[in-house]
Amino acid sequence: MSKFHLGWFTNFSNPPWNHQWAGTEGRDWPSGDAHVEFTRALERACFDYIMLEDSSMVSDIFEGSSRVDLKYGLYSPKHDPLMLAPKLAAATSKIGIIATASTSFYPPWLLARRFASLDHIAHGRIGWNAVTSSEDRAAQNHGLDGLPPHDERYDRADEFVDLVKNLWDSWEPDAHVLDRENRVYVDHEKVHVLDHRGKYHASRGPLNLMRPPQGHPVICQAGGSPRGRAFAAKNADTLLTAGGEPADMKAYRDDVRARMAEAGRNPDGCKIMYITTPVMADTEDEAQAKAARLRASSAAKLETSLAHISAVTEIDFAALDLDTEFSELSTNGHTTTLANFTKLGSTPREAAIAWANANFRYVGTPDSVAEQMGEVMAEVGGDGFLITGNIGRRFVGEITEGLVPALQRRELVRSEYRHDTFRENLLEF
Amino acid sequence: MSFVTGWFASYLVPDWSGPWAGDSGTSWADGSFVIDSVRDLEKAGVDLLMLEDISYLADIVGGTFEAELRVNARAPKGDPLPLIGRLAAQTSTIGLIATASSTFYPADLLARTFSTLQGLSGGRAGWNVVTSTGDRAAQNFGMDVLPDHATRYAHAAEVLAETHAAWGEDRPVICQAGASAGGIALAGRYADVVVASPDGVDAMRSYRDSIRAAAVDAGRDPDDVHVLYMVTPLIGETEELAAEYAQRWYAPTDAALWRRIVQLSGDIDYSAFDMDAPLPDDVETQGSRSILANLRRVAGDRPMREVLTTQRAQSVRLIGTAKSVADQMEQVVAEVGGDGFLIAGGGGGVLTRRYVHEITDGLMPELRRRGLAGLGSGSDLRSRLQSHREVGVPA
Amino acid sequence: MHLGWFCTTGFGVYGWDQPWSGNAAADVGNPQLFVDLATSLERAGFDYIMLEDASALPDKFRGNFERSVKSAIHVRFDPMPVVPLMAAATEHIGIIATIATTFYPPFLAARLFQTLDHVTKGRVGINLVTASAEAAAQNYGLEKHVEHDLRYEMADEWVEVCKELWGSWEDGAWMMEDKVGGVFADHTKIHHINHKGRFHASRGPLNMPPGPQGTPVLCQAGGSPAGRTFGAKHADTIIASPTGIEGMREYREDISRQAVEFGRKPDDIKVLYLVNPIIADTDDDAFRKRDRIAEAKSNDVEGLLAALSYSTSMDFSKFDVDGPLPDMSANNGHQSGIKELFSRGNTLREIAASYRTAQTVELCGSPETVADRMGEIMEEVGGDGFLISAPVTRKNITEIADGLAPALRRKGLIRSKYEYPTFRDNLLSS
Amino acid sequence: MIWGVVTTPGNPDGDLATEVARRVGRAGADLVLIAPTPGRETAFLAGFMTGTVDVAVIGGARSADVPPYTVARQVNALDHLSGGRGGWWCTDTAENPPRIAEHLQVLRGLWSSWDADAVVMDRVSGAYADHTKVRPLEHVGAHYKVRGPLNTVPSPQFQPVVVLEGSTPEVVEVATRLADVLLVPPGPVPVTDARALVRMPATVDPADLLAAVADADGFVLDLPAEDVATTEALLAHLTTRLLPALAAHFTPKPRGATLRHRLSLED
Repeated sequence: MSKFHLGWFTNFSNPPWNHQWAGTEGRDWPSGDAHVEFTRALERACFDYIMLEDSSMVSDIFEGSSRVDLKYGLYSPKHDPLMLAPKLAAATSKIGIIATASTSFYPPWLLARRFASLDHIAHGRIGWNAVTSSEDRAAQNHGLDGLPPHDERYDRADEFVDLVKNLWDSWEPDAHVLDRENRVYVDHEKVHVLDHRGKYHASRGPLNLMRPPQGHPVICQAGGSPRGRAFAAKNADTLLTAGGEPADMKAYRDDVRARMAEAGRNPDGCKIMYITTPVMADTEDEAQAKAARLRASSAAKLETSLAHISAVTEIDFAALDLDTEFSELSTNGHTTTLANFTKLGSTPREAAIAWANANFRYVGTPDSVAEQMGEVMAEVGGDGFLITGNIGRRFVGEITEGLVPALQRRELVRSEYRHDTFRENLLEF
Repeated sequence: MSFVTGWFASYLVPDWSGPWAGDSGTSWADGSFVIDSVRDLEKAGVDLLMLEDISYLADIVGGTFEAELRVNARAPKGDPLPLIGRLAAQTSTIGLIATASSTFYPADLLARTFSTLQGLSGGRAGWNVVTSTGDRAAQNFGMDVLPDHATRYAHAAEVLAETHAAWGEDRPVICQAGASAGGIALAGRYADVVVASPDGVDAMRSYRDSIRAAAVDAGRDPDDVHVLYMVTPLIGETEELAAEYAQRWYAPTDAALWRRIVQLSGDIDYSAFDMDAPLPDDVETQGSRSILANLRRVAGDRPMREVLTTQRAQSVRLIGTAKSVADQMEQVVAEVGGDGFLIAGGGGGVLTRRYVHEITDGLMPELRRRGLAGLGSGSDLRSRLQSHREVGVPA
Repeated sequence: MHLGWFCTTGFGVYGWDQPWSGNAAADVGNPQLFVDLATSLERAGFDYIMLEDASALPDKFRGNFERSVKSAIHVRFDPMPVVPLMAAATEHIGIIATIATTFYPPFLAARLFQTLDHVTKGRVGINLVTASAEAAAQNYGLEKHVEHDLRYEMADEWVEVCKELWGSWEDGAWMMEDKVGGVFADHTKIHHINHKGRFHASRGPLNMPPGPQGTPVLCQAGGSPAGRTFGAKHADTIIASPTGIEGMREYREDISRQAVEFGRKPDDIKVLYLVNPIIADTDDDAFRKRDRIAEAKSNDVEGLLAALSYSTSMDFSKFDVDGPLPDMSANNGHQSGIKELFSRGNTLREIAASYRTAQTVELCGSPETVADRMGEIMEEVGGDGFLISAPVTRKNITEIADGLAPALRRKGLIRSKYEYPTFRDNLLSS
Repeated sequence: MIWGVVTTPGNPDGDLATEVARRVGRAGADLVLIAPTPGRETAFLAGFMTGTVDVAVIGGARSADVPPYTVARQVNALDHLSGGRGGWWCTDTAENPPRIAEHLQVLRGLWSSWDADAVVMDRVSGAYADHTKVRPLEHVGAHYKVRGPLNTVPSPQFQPVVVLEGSTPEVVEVATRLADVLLVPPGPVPVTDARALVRMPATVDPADLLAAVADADGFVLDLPAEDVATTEALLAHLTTRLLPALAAHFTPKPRGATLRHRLSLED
C-alpha cells in the first residue's frame, strides 16, 4: 500500500471559543495570528495542504432570521481567506495553502492575477478552491437576484477555469530573460494577447506579471453531483468529499477516476480526500467515553445542525415538524449534501444529530486510529484524509503529536517533504 | 494578590516514546520544541523562562552511561546559551534566564555573555547562578574533584562582585536556586529571583521568610526578591478526569523510581542501596548538600522505594480543572505571602507539547481572566517582576 | 507635517539594472524589499505607504508590449497579498493599496478591506482610482472604456455601497470577548442594506464584524474636477500634484471649500503634495544629480510618447514629434495631467525638452537643505504634508529614512513617535 | 569559489549585523564571521541570527577566554540550531599555536565522543542512545585536562567547521592538521589542506580582488556593521560591482546544504 496524503479543512473564522481549551485563539483569530501557529504545526507534521473554505453571506434561512447563524458563529463572521494566505505563506516553507474564490462572483482577470501573485509570494505553494457558490443569499450580496441554475453554474465555471488557465499561460515560462547587457528584462515576444470572447466571459489579457512558479496553481474542488464530478474530473488536482462507509468512498473515487480517463486525464492526477474528525485519548476506553460525550445529542447541537443544513440548501428546516418523516425535498444549492443528509435519518431530528456526528468515524488511541485509517485507505485505494475540527492547540496537538507520528511509524504518510512546490509534493505518490 | 508565573525549561530530549511524543525525539535538538513552547507561553502571559543546565554526562549510576541515556532525566542536553540567543530574536516580552556555572566560567566571560544577552533581548536577560554539582562536571573543566561547598560559594561571591562591577547600571536579573545556608546568604545579597521546592505551605513560608531576612541583612528591600516555587499543575476537563490524570502521573512505577535515582546521583550511586530498606546513616557528599539533607529529612525510616517514587521536585500538588487549580494557587500564595510559581512539565523524557498547551490554553487564560497572573507589564524583566506588586486584587 | 511614500509602480520591479539595485533582479515578486521599506519608514515616522496599481499591460505604443516589459516599468504584481506582510513586520505605519472601482465588485472589495483592517490591526487604507487605460476595461470583458466622468459617478455609488456594508454591523453586535450567555453575535444589531442603485446592487449585510478602524482610510488622487469633488466627498487623504506654491494653496482651499459643502470639516482631509526630492551629501552634488536626470529625460522623446500612449490609450508613435500637437478632445484617460503637459510647448519634442524634475515644487540639496525647504513650503501653503514619490530601491530608502527624516525630526517638523494604535487616528488626530 | 564577510556585532540589539548577514546570505555568501569586540559575546549573536538568516554565522573568540568543553557544547548547539551550519573562529591562533592545537584536539575529541549512530531510540529496551557508543575523552595535556564526553547528541555536521587565521609556518601547520578554513592576508597563499580564504577590506577594487584570489580558495571581506550609511554603501558596492566581476567564478551551490558540504569538505 503506497502512502496516503493528509490535509486540513478549515476557514478564516472563529474557532469554537466557548469551551475549556480556548486559549488565546479567541483574541488572535481575527488578525490571522492563531491560524499562523496552527499552520506551522501542520507543516511540522508534513501535511500536504491546509484548505480555507469560504462563503459570503449571513444565513437567515433557519427560522427566517440570522439568530442561530450568528449565535454560534456558523456562517459568519468569516474573513476573506485570500488575505490570510500570504500571512500563512510567509510563516511556512513547504505546506500547500488552498484558498476559496467563487467563479460566480469574481471577474476572471482579477482572480487569475490574484492567485498568480499569491503563487509568487508563496514560492509555488498556492491552490485555488474553485466553487460556484450555492446560496442565493450570497448571490444577492453580489448584485444578482439569485444564482443561475445548478448545471448552468458549472458550464460557466468550466469556461471560467479555461479562461483563467489561459491567462496564467499568457506569459511563456522563459519570458523573464533578465538580460543585463542589452537591458532587456522581459522578452515582449513571449507575452501574448488572449482576446477571449466566450458565451459567459470575455477578457483581452495578458496578465501584467510573470507566469506563476507552478505554472498553474493547484486547483481544488468539492463537486458531489454528477455535473460537479464532471467539472472536477476535467479541472481538479485535488477533490474533497465527506467520509462515510468505505464502499461509498470507493464508489465515489472509482466514478471520478473513470470520468478523468474519459476526459483524457491520468486518474492519478487528482488526489481524492475524505473529510473526518478522529477522536483520540491516552487509552481505548477513555477514547470511547470521549466519543460518547461528543456524539451525545443536545439542544445546541440540534439547533446548529438544522441551521447548517438550512443555510446550504436554503430550505427552512425550522418550518418542518422535527419528528415526522421527510417528504420530497429539493434544492438549487448543495444537491449531494441534501441527499446524504436525508439518508442519515428518517426524521429531521434524527438526520440532524447523525449529520452533526458524521465526521466522528475513527475512535481510539493514536496507534489504533492509525491502524483503522490505514485499513480504510487500503480498501478504498486512496488518496488521503482531510482532517477537520477545532484549530485550538489541544485538538491539533492530538493530530500532529499523536496520530501523525503513529502513521509515520507505519510508513502510511510521508515523514519529509521531497519537493519545494505544492504540486510536486501532491503528485509525488 | 497577583503572582509571578515562570516556566522551568531544559534544552533536553522531551518525551520521545509516549502516545503524544510527536517527532520530538529527533527534532528537539534543532531547538524547535523549546522555541515553539516558549512563544506559546509568552502569548499566554507567562512572565519568564528559566533554562536549567548541567555540563556533564554522568556514569555514576551502575558505573556506565546506560541509565542516563535510558531515563533521559538529565541527558542528552544542549548548551543553553546559543538557544537563549535564538529566543531573544524570536520572543519580545518573556524574561530569558539562562544557567551558567560560577565555578567553571571565568568572571569576564560571564560578564560579557550576559551583557550581550541584555542588549539582544532589550533588557530581558537573567543569569541563573549555579556552583555545579558532581566531580564529573569538574573533570570536564580541568579539575579532578569538585571544590568543596564552602569554597564554591566563596568563589561565587567573588565572581558575582566582579560581574556586577563590569555591568554597572544595566545589570541582568540574577536568579538562584541554592537552598543551603550559603546559598540563602548569597541570594539575599544578589538575587532578584529565587527558585525552590520546600515541601508544603509551612516550609514555603519559612523559606521565603529566611530569604527576605537575608535580603534585609544585605541592606536590600525584601520586595526586590521574588521567590518562585516549583509546581506541576495537572489540568483536566473535569475534576474526575484530572484525578485520573494525577493518578497516572504520580503512579509509583519502576520508571519513576529510576528517574529519581538518576536525578539524585550527583556523586552517590543511589541505585546501589537496598530499595526496600531506609537510607543508611553514613552517607556523605561534597555535591548538592541540600539534596541529601532534604532527602534524609523526608525519608525518615521509610524504605527507599516508597520515598523515591513519591518525592518530586515540587512544593505542592495542584490537581483539578483550570478553575479549581487557579483557586488552589491563589490560596497558596495568600497563605505563603508570595511571590509566584515556576511551572515544570516533568522534564527530560516526560514533557510533551500537549502538557505545555494544557498550561497555555487551560490554566493561564483562567488566571488572566481573574487578574491573578499573566498580566505583567514593563519592557525589561525587572520592571515586569515589580509590576506584579501593583497589579491584581489586593490580598 | 504628515509624510507618505508613493510606490511609483506599486508591487512592481524597481531599477533592476541600475547601480545600487542590490539583487532586485532576483527578488522579483519577493515581498521582502517592501517589508524592509515598511520597517524603515516606520522608523522614520511616516504616516503611510501608498502602493499604486494598474490592471493592464499597455501595448498601444507601436502596437506591442516591448516598451512595457523590456524595462519592466509596467510589470505589476497584485498589491493586496503584500499588505498583510508589510503590516506583520510593523506596528503603526498605514498601508494603502489601490483598487479600480470601475471593475472591482463592491461586496468583494468591502469584505477584502474589512478583512485587511483586522489582519493589519487597524492600519489599512484604499486608494480609489477609476482606471484610465482602455486595456484595463478590455481585461474585464468590456469592448470600450467607460466615459471619464461617468466612471466617477459609478465610483461615487461604489463607495456608498461599501460604506453601507461596513456599517451593516452596529457597534457591540459582536461581543465574543465577554461571552454573554454564550451568544457570539446579536442578530438584532446586524442589518441588510438592500442597496439597489444605478450601477450596483447588494443585499448585505457583510458576513463579518467591523475592524479596529471601522472604515478603512480612503485615499484619492484624481486631479480632474470630477476627481476633486469625489475626493472632497469621500477621501480621508488626497494626493495632489498641482504646479508651484500658488497651485498648491489653491488646491488645498478648493478641497476645504468643497468638503464644507459636503458637510465635512476641512481637517477631515489631509492633502499631501507629490514630490520627488533629489538628495545627496551636499547641495552641489544634488544639483549635479538633478541636471543629470533632467538631461536624460529631455532627450527621451520615446519615453514621453510611450507614457502619453498609456494614459490616453492612443498610439503616439504615429504622430510627428515636430508637427502640431494632436487633438485631445476625445481623450478618455488621464485628463488633468495631459492639459498641463500640452501647455508647455508647441510640439511633442518641445514638451519632452521642457521636462523639469519638479512636479509640484523643487526639492533638491542636502538633507538639511531639503528639510528646511519643506518646512517653508508648509508654512506658505498651509497644506498637510508631502507624498514622496521614488522608486523602491535600498539606496532611496536609506536616503529618505536615514537621511531626510532625521533632519525633519531634528527641526520638529515630523512626529518623534506614534500617539495612537490605528492608522486613521494617527493620520487625522493632528 | 568560496566567499563571505567578516562583520562586527554593531548596535546592541544586533539588528544591523543581522541585516548584513541576511543580505549577503541572499546574495550567495557561504559564511559570515563575527569579529569579537570588547564587552560582546559572539556565540550569542550567532544563536540570535540562526532563526532569521539563510547563511552560516560563525562567532569569533579568543581560545584563551573560553574553556574548551564550553566551546564544544556551544558550537554543537549552534550546529543543531542552524541545521548544520555551525562553526568556530579562533581569533588568537598566532599568539600560542601549540596551545591552540591542543584546544582544537579537545574540541575534535569531544565532538566525536558520541558515535554518529549512538542515538537508537529503542522503544523495547527504552534506550534513547546506546551507552556503549559513548566514550569519555580522558584528555590530559600540557594546557588542558578534560574527561568528557559531551552530554548531548552529535550535531548535523558531526565535526563543525573550525576557522583559524594567520600565515606563519606554525599556524599553517596547525591549520593543516586541525582546521577547515584558514584566513590569510593578500599575497602568496600558503600550502594547506584547509580552505585558504584571502581577507581584504570590502572597499577593495574588483581587479585587485580578482588578482588576490587567483590561487586561493576564496575570500572574506571586512564589512563592519557600525552605521547604516556606510554599511549600505559597502553592501551596494559588493552586490553591484564586486560580485558581477567575479560572476564567472561562481558555481551554483545547493541551497540548504551543510556548511562542510558547501565548502566541499568531506563529512
